[in-house]
Amino acid sequence: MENLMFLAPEIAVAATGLIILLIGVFMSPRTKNVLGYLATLGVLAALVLTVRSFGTEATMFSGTVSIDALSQFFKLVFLTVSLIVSLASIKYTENSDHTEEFYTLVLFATLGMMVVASSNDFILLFCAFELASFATYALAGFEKQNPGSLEGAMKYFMIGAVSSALMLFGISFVYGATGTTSIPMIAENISLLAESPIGIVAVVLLIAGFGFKMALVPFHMWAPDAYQGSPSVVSSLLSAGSKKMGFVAAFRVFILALAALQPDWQFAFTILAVVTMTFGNVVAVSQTSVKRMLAYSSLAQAGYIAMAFAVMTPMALTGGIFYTLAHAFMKGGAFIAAAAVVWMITTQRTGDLQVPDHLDNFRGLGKRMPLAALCMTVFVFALAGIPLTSGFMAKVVLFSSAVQAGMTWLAVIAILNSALSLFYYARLVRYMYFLPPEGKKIGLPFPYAAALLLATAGVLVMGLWPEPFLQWAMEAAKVLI
Amino acid sequence: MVKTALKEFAFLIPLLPALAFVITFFFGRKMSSGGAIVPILAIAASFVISLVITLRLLANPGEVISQSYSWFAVLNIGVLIDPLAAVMLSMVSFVSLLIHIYAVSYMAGDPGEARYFAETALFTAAMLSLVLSDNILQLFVSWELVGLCSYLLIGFWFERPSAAAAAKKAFLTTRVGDVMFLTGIIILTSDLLKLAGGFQDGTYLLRFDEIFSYIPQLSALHSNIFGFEVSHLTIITLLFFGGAIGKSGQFPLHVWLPDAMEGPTTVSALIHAATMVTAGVYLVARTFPMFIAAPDSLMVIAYLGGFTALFAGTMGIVMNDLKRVLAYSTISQLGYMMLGLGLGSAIGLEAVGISLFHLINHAFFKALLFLCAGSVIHAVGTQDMRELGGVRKVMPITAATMTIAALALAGFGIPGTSIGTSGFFSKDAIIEAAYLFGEHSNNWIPYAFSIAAALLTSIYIFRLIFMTFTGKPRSNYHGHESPAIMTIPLSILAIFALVFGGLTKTGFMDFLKETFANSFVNLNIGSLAALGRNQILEAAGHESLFVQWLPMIVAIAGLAVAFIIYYLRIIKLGPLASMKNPVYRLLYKRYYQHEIYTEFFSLGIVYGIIAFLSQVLDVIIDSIVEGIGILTVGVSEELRKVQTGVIQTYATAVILGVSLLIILVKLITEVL
Amino acid sequence: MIPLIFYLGLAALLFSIGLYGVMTHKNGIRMIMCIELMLNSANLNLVAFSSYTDTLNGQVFAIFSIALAAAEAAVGFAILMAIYRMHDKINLDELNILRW
Amino acid sequence: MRINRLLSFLVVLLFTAIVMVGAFGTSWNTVSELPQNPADQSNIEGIGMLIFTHYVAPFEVLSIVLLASLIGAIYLAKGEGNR
Repeated sequence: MENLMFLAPEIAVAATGLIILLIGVFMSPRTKNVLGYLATLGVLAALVLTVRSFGTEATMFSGTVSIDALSQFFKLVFLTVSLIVSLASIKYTENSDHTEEFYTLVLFATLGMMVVASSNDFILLFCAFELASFATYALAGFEKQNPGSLEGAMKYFMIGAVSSALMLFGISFVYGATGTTSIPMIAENISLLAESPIGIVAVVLLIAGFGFKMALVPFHMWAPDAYQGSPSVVSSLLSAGSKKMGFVAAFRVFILALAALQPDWQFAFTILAVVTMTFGNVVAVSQTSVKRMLAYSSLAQAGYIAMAFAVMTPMALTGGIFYTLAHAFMKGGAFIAAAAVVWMITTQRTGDLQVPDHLDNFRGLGKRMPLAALCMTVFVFALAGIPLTSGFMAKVVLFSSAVQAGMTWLAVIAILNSALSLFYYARLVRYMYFLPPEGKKIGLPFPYAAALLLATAGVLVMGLWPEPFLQWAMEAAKVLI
Repeated sequence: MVKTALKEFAFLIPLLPALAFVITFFFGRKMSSGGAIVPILAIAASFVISLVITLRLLANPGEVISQSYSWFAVLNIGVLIDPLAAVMLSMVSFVSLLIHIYAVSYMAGDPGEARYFAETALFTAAMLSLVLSDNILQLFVSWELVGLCSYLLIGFWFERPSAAAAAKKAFLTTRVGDVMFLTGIIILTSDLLKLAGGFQDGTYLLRFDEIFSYIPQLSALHSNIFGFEVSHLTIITLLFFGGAIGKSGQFPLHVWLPDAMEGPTTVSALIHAATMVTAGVYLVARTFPMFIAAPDSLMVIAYLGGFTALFAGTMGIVMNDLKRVLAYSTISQLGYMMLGLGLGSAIGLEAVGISLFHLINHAFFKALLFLCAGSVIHAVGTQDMRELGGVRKVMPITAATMTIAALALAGFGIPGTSIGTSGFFSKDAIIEAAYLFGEHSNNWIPYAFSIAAALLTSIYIFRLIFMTFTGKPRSNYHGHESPAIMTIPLSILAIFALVFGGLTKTGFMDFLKETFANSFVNLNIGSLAALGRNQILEAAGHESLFVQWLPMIVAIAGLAVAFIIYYLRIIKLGPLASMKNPVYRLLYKRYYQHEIYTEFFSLGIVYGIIAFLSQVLDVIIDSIVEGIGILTVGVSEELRKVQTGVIQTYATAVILGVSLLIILVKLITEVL
Repeated sequence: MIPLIFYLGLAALLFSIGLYGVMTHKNGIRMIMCIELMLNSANLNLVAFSSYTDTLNGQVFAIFSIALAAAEAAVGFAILMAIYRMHDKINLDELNILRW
Repeated sequence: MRINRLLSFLVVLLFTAIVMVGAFGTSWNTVSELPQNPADQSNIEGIGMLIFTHYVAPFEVLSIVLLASLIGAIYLAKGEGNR
């Protein structure tokens, strides 16, 4: 009999999802607000269970599930994002008839991500990957009266389906060459794959599959559309959560299973990292929709994290893993702030209603919603890598590792990129504080405020006192090396 | 007992203003005059603590305060107060205190008063934390925070488009320097990690004493760049200096500083004259052992500093805006400080002394100049010197204090004695050091720069004085003397500008020499200099009388030129002149011709060309900065079209990406 | 015995046909059908490898992936239906309000 | 439009060529003879055993996948609130 206590966080999330689904059916729309709090509590419980399980190690279910520092760290990332999102969604789903569907899907998506983090077998990895994908496809199109939301969902779905087919195709070659789907076993039987031309094909097919989730150029094309079209809370989940799922899957598959092919994928990731960060930052400059701008900035951030694969030293992996958590707070929070503005614009009916997240709608936000504007400022400064924020710490560790590994040119490109990124982040801050408001001051609803404060706290704590987080990231990196 | 207590409280120096920031930020609006009293009290307390610490250090220079707390991994946060930090701390907190008091009246009635005091309090906290940080990372963090506050304060009146634009420009330009600084830190960190053999418990890698102890090994690391063997130390120090260029407004990143005058005048005085812009100088001084051990770095600094001093001087002469003249003057004086540091290749540690001495003196008289200008602007309502004139009659105290400041800036004093304004002692020290340097290395360019800049300094500052305070009003303004809360800080600063230099001249230098020669760092400058292939002179003898007098002579010459052009011509116009008088109008037109005529010929065609070239250069740098922005936006506009919005394109991109990636990786891994 | 490479060649061909369909068709339903084709060609690979390496994992994987493909199609068609309700058409190349 | 098709065709051709080259250029480890058990031609039992023992975790996850896509599909396909 397996000790299911190791899976307590997953079970908590799944059970909360099922309970919400079950009791939601019997509730009237007015009382359904409770469901949001219930989901938040469930995620919080899972978060506590995860943090308490730090340090335990186990493999379960005939070696298909592996509980280790890496999986625990990423569970922490996913649960944090899920916590922020479900907290903010309390307002978003207010008075909706479909609260239970929304929360069940959010929780199932989180579950999928968590299982990916601890899966040690391609079959489990693929199933969990798809679980997170399907749940988020539906979430992206959750506003089914909104053409933008549906269009984003459609594009997300189509490219996602193509990518998962590519990934499956790649997995089939890995399986064919090694005769197994288990990650440790693949590492043992890698010799044929490493010597044959099919090896590089399989590697790039897998990169395409994971790169879709990570939104690396050129597998990113769905991302700006889906992030812009989806409800902002879902964009937050996509950008801060499911993107990291791609990273943890890639960490496990490439570093643990395909270590023998390191030159191939290391080089591929180097190209992708450089192209992605440059493309993301350059295109973000000319965006007028804030969510779209954040989407492109999210591309750029994925490019920075992908540097971990390109550099591949323990320090780089630590930096990359640390960055995922840092990015979860700052990008998750930034989308929630955008959600708050969209809410304000649609309820106040002032400003550009066609594109509710237009930059012009952020004019004078510092006066209209001081808390949201302040938090947004913290987030964008963190994204730009201003000191005292988590983004700065993450960048310092990651970029130093590149210099230390002798890839100074990569660090220089990354630093130039982050300098460029300030261009559009500062513009957003200028709109919020230096331009006159077009409307009166309104109060920020409690759920948004709570989610924003949570994310801000995360950004600042990680910036001011990064020691424990770096320790955890280092533990997680040790699993890989 | 008192000793231990004081050490314990050193960390309060930046913390108190930070606390004041929090209080003013949240409650300032509900308090009278924007809650100004909170930061004033906090900074006063910081000042008292710093002053006491400085005095104790003065008595016993070895007793450096050093406290470090683990931050994460091999990094730490901490406090380091040695003589260098102590004088900076006292100066920053003192000037900041005076300016806060002055601002109570200056900012009275402004709707953003509370925001103003909150931001300046935060700025002071960040600046103090910058000065007393004991490791390079904390210094960088404060550095960025200082930059952020500067951005907010330049754009304080953000309703004005010009202020918003200036804030943006300042932010972007200094950012270039910051990126270089950060790159330097990253390279330094990775080198140190390599040398120290990875992470080690108990040592704080980026603390200054750790860094300095690795200097010999660092200088042994070389990289090949474009065929030249360059020491890593040179790369790192030049990148640090890159940061200093941005922050201290050195050529060619000086373009933001004149525009920064869009902020309130108190901000210009506090940030863009006395404190923040000197952070770059402080950075170089703080890491001076690295600089002296790095071949060529100090030479670059000397040339760039000297050139900036001269270049900004030429710009100062042609400006008509009161504050802009002062802005260029600041750039020029910062150039002097950098030059002073750069001369360290010949005079060793004394360079830190003379440079910091000038920094402190400059802080007093430049803050004074700005506050006087602010006083004039506040009372008269214009800052265009062509519309001023005769202000002396309505604002006698301001006129007197400003003249004192001008004398200090131009460096008036009697060589060979201890009579003189404070600017005299420090600037002459730098010019004499430049002379020594010339004699030593047969390279007279820095000396030529410094002498020419001294002449220009004298011309532009007395032009300002004569155009503003003497003669007849050239427009209808209603002036009045400022209230006591403004004039008292002016008078205090004026006293300092007059006597500080003379009183502390010798003591100051000796005190600062202790910085790198005490038990905390314990460095042998001679051997470090040898690493950088710099030869340090033995104690220099007395220079000839002519060398001692030359700076004074050019200063007087400058005064004379300004007097002839801008004072005597007013007398010619006569007391009957008025705008209603047609004769005067004719004369007024003639005056313009006259002005062009005299300016052109008395200053000479050479000057005209230099000034023209300077302005052209300025425009070119400006347009490069703008151009990069425009280019980025253009490329961005084109690239975003890739995103056609059609799913089929997206799928094609994915497949094409996969195919190309396979081919590319295959090719490269085969070839390599 | 048929050589393994025949299966692989067939799978690669089927996969490419599916890809070509996704890249050229405008009709959403056809695109989803093409994606099914791609998934099934991967399944073919898995089953072939399973036989030729004498391990059953591949066939288990194929069964899982068939179930996943069904679920994927369900979600895809549901999104298409919602789009059809709104626009009265399922030509996806005309859906481009989100771009640039 | 025709250009697009041509382009797509070329891209797919490139992709096919690469995969083919990869597949053909590899000497796959294969069993020399397909295992034949004359008594029991079916391997259903083996697959069943694997699914319910070794791969029980993916099986559980799959059940949630089906539930999730069910919820998502029903929600999206329901016609209420149609204009």
